Amino acid sequence: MRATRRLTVAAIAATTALTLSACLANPNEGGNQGEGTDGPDDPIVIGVSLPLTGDFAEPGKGVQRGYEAWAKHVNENGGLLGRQVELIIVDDQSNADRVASDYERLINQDGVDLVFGPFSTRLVVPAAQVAQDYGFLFVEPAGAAAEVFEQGFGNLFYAAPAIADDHYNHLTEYILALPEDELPESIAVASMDDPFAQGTAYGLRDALADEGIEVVVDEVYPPNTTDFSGIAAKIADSDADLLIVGSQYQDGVNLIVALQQQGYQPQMAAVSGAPTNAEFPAAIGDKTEGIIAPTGYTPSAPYPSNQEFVDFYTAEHDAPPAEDEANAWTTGQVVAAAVEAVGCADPSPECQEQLVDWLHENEVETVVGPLSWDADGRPQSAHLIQQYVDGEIKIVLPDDVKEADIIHPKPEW
Amino acid sequence: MPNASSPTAAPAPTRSGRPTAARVARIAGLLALVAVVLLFPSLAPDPFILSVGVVILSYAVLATSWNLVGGFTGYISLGHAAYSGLGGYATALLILRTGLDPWLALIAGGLIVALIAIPVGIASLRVRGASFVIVSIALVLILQLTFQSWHDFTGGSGGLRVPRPFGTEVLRPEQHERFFYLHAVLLALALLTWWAIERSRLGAGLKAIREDEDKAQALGVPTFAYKLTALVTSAFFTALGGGLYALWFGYLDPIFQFSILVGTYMVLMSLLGGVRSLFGPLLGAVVVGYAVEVFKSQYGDTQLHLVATGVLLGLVVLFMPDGVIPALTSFVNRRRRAASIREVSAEELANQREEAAR
Amino acid sequence: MASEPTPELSPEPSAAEGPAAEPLLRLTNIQAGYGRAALVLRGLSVTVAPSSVVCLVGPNGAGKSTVLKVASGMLKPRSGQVMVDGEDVTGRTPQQLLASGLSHVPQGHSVFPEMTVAENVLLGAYTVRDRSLIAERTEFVTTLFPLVGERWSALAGALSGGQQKQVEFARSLMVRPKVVLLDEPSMGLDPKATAIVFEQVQRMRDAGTAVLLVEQNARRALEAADVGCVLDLGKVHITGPAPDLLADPRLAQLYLGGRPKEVP
Amino acid sequence: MTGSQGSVATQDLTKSFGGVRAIDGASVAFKEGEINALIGPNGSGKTTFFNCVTGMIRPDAGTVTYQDRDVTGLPPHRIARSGIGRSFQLCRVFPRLTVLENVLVAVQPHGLLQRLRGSRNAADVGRARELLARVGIDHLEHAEARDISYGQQKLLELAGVLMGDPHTIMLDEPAGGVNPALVERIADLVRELNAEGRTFIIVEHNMELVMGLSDHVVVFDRGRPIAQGTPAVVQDDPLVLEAYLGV
Amino acid sequence: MTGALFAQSLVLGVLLGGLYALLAAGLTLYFGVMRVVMIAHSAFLILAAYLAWYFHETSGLDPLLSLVITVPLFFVVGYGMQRFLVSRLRPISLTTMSVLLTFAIALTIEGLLGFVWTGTQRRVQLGYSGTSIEVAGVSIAVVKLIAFALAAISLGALFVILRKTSFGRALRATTQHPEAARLVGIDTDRVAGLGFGLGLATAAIGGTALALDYTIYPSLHWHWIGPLMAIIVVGGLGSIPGAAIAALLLGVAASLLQVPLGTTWAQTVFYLALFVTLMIRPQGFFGGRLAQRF
Repeated sequence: MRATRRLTVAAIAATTALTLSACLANPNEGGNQGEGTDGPDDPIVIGVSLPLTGDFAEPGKGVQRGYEAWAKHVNENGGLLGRQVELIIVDDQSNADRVASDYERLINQDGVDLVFGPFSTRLVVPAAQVAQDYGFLFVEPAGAAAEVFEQGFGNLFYAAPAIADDHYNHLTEYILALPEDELPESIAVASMDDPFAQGTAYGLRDALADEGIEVVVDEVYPPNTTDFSGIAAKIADSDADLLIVGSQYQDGVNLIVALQQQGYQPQMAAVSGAPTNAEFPAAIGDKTEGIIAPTGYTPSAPYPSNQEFVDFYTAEHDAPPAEDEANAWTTGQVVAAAVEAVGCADPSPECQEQLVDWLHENEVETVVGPLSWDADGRPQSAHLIQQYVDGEIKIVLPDDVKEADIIHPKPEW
Repeated sequence: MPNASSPTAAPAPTRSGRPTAARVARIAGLLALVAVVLLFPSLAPDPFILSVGVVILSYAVLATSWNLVGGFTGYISLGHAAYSGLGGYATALLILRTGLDPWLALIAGGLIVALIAIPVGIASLRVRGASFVIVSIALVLILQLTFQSWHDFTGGSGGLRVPRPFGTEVLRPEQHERFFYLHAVLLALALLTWWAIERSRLGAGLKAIREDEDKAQALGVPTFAYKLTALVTSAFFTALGGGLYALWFGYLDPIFQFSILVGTYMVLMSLLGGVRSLFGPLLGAVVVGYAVEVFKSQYGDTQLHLVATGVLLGLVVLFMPDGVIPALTSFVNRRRRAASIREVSAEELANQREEAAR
Repeated sequence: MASEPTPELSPEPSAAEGPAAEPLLRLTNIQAGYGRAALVLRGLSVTVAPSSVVCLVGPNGAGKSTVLKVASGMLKPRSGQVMVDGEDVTGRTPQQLLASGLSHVPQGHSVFPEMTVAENVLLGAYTVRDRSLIAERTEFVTTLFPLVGERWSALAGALSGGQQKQVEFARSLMVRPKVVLLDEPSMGLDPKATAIVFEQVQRMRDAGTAVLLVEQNARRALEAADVGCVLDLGKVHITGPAPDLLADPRLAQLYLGGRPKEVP
Repeated sequence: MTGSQGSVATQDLTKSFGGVRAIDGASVAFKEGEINALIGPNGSGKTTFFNCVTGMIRPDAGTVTYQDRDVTGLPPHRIARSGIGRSFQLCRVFPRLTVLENVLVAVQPHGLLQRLRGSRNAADVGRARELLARVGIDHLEHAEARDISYGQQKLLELAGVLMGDPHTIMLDEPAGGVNPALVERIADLVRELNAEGRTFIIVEHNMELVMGLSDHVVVFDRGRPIAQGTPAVVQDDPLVLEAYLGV
Repeated sequence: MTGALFAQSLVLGVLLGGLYALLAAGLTLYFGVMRVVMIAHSAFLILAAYLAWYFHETSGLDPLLSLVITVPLFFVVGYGMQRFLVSRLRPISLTTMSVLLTFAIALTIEGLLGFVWTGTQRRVQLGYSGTSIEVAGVSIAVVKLIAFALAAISLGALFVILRKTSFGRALRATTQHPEAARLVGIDTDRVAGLGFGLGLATAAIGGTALALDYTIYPSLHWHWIGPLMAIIVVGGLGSIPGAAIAALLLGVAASLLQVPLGTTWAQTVFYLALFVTLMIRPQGFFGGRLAQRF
């Protein structure tokens, strides 16, 4: 009995394994794989894995909209190298194992010509590894944390103005230029335990701390935190002049509500992440006035291609693009620029290497301004600083692009 | 009661003369399995399929390792991801912090995790059932919390990149192939261990614990030591599985390493295939691993994969808690066997009474 | 009101019925078993007359406890008929059978250990909604089992095995059943407690409740019973007055233990 | 056959559960090589006493010695190894192991290597079959224990205990829930095994069995012995009559 | 730590502990009645919070009013879950298998929530979200006060139901000796089902309370299940007062420890308490006679 049972199990396992390999093989395999043999009518296939479900689903979908809008725009305007662009977007469930497997599949089985990056630092690193191993150019819209650029990826480029640590550079300059009596004396920092959120918040914190401003509260909370009253109590107790929050979205809202519950009134509140979200004013109500946030993008930015992007996107979605959409579009612009310049778009290592080399040496004009990168893929620009003024978020720094004057000190919330 | 008085010819199924045909069949089955594993890399049409093969073998290693404690003792751990995650981190940190050779780091990592499992076992194995499960879940949650926060040591939420054991000259597809075989070797070791324990007195004691712990104790089974042995062995192999996977995958993130879902898969695979059989978890891993891939490609852009996993687990628990194979075989066999024993006992009772009457 | 209307609690059985009247409980040709396994009861029939103690004896596996489970509705028979006081109750649930006048005291300890004796006894009247009736019956059972009244507020789990059995008896009488089914009441009890339990069984009968008793301690049980039934291999083989069975040497040899009766 | 060694003995053994003293300073000595009976009313602490002696429960105070060695507080498996085997009040077997496997569990030698040795080696299996034959259920060796009758399970339990080759065997109500014919069979087995030199300590309510079988009787009441001696002596002890037999 | 901060943290801890107590009471009820470790309790909690949020979104009414719908709904669902799913499990392995079964249910709920409402974090926006009252220098958010009051009332009601009503007696009888309970005429299947329904109804109340002041997202239930499991073990499996006391103590402890240790490490107090309990007193610190055996 036992012997036959084992035999059955073994046999089933064996058969299943065989079927598995047979079934998973792509029926269209080979369709797009021939290098350099793509005719002018074959589309350029671009593979992307995005977190469409799971923890990063919301921004992931924003990125998806941006990519799709870009592809549509390109195709309506004659394509890339005269070829249409086709996106293959797969869902990685916000899971690092999946994202790697996805690029593995896109490159090997779907035979894509190019890849675009996924969303979030946590997914960028494993995905970039796969792209590097296969020699692919890897331009990504969302891995801004400093760690991403310390891994020695030669093929990686971040398609936004600045890495997380530099987001507040303009604000730092502004604060340090304040007259002595208006200079904040103490800082309270709270950040989500996330490389991106921490990067932005700590960039500002460290810059100010270096100038001798005292950090009186420095809190980190796990991404799944829902109760912020304890942190709020601590910050309220410190009564710090400057509040720095590194948030994603909802955690920022929660913390602000909790701070309001505790009656804390800072002179300046710099909150990354949450305030640039379109739903933020609705969530906080009429208490947004004076909240400051860095952003890599604004629909009103004066860069040449931006108006076209905003118009196109708004026509598609009945709403102006947000930062995630813009970063995706930027990614498309960056890759397209390289492809047009080099004149190839195929998975061969030669072509990909040329694309990478070109981006290292050139500047690209995008909707977030002209971008260029260092050897590790760090963009060399700075983020804009926005503030809620009269209930609307407006650019206040730097001076040359500002839409309103910065309010300081911040009104009570 | 038709057979009470007539002599029933219901001889106990004899197994003393080992049926050689079954033995031959078993060896043939095993050889087929080995052949499939050996040939898979050359049959795989592209590196992606090969990488899926690595993932499934990794699942099989984890499920088989899980079964070393779950199958033998009946103590269900939902948090075995703790051990695989620790295995991955231990391996990576040993390489990064001490510069140890990757393969030595892998083994040392496994040993360290086995050591960590000892206090965990001492806390959770003293009481039965529910507390063990609760501790297993808590362990994953607490590790996720600490590994995420402890930036200086673990890389925290920024993740940890694991250095490649092979040089850059080994291309990715070739890496997949090597790791496929490495996983196969580890799987073979885990299976061999299961097989050896199953036949041993230790195994007899463990199975007795699963059935009735007090009774086993009274018969001289050192139950606590045995349970701990099973847990530590299981943690060791799970950690090796986690470490090997980390070396292959090259990146560790606490959220994904210490994930409840990973532990769930181990349970689901083992349960589905059958916790009481050697190849059950392997079969479960192949089925679930494959299902996960297919499901993802079918319904990838929704949260339905969670629903599917949940429903599948629920169905297995409700309708075939012993697994697919046992459920099928016992459906056929149990009737026959149960009936014959009842007859024997009835007959015996009658005989006994006759004797007494004489 | 769920239980049968019994306006008065006179300890006598209904005077109209003579000893030869229609039996209170009649199981006819019962076939029953568990799950897919073979039948345990294979065409069993047994009757319990009013005001009598009927005792089922027989070897292990003969199906004694199964008879009680079928009678109380815990196990549905595959075929056969269960009649209570002339009414066909086959296939009813334990709750419904309780209303028909059958009360079952299971094997082993069955008090609710973390509740007081009072709560235990009152739960016996769970199906009774009439408060005055409950009060009346409480009075009745505490009179019949004085110990229950004495330990009224104690936790049932703190009582000794024999005392717990009495609480169980009192609880089972709260619905004023026609027949009480007792499954091995002396199991695990010491001789002293056993003696008390069998005395209580007879008192229950004297108070007007018929008893169907299953006992492994066959000799002792038959001494307390009016009628004995020898059960083997799922059927009743012999039925007769308990003293006659006790006197039968062949039966003694087969079912009651080989030695003649000698120990107190 | 009272050798120089004593069998199970306790000194001032005490165990309470939530304020209730289940065993109250019990000092008992059982006789080596004899069939000892432990009787007493329900709740007098017999089963707790068994559990304390076999290590299932840790006593609050007092000592347990076996063959003049202190075994107080040792874990059950150590006590089992020192030569005491026991059965349970309500018969307990491993329901989903086969009858043969049930018996083989009891072979748990010292040492890692010994434990990793195959449990189905010829020597162990041979002995297990012998024991099953001895209690008369060898024809059921491949049946799962849950499929055999209660009486057969009782016999199986006994075979399992014997597999550990205990010098002293403690039986908790061996006749409980068992029909008279089987009770006799068990009694015969006990006599046989005793004749081979094994000591028995039996908790039992079946007075017929106790009086007919045992050489030495200890009567428990409220957690301590109130009488001991030969069956005949104990039976006439007024304390025993009052507390236990209810006369 | 300043005195004001200490007082503030203490109050916050008590308020949070109240919510924990209600949820843990539900969990321990299942265990007491059915020997079921209900991993899905917190998933239902999140489901209720989502329903409250959705109710508020679509109707614009106060989310508290959703209780009128969710409490009966959850009661029925709990009843059905016990009768049609849990009762099918083999009694011998009920505890472990129920963990797996309810775990499967939790995954299913999480998946469905994500499917229907996506992974986006949601939060009920109320006029009084940021409002607080100040007592002796301690500000107490109105929403937290409402949540605490809901928890306290439900907990009290639960206690009264179990102790004083005929149903409560039947429930306890079923817990202590199911067979005997059936024999005195208690429909134990029904009672167990109702008990389960009662437990799940507490999840509905807890979820609504949660929705008042917390952000919700589908995978949030994992964040709750760990502390809750720890609480019921520390309190002693099956003991409702034990669970309530442990919940309050641990809630306060976590809140106070957050000041010196930070959020992450303060969370570990629950797990630490769990391990310490199992090492020192596995049956829990407040009753829980059953813990030894299960």
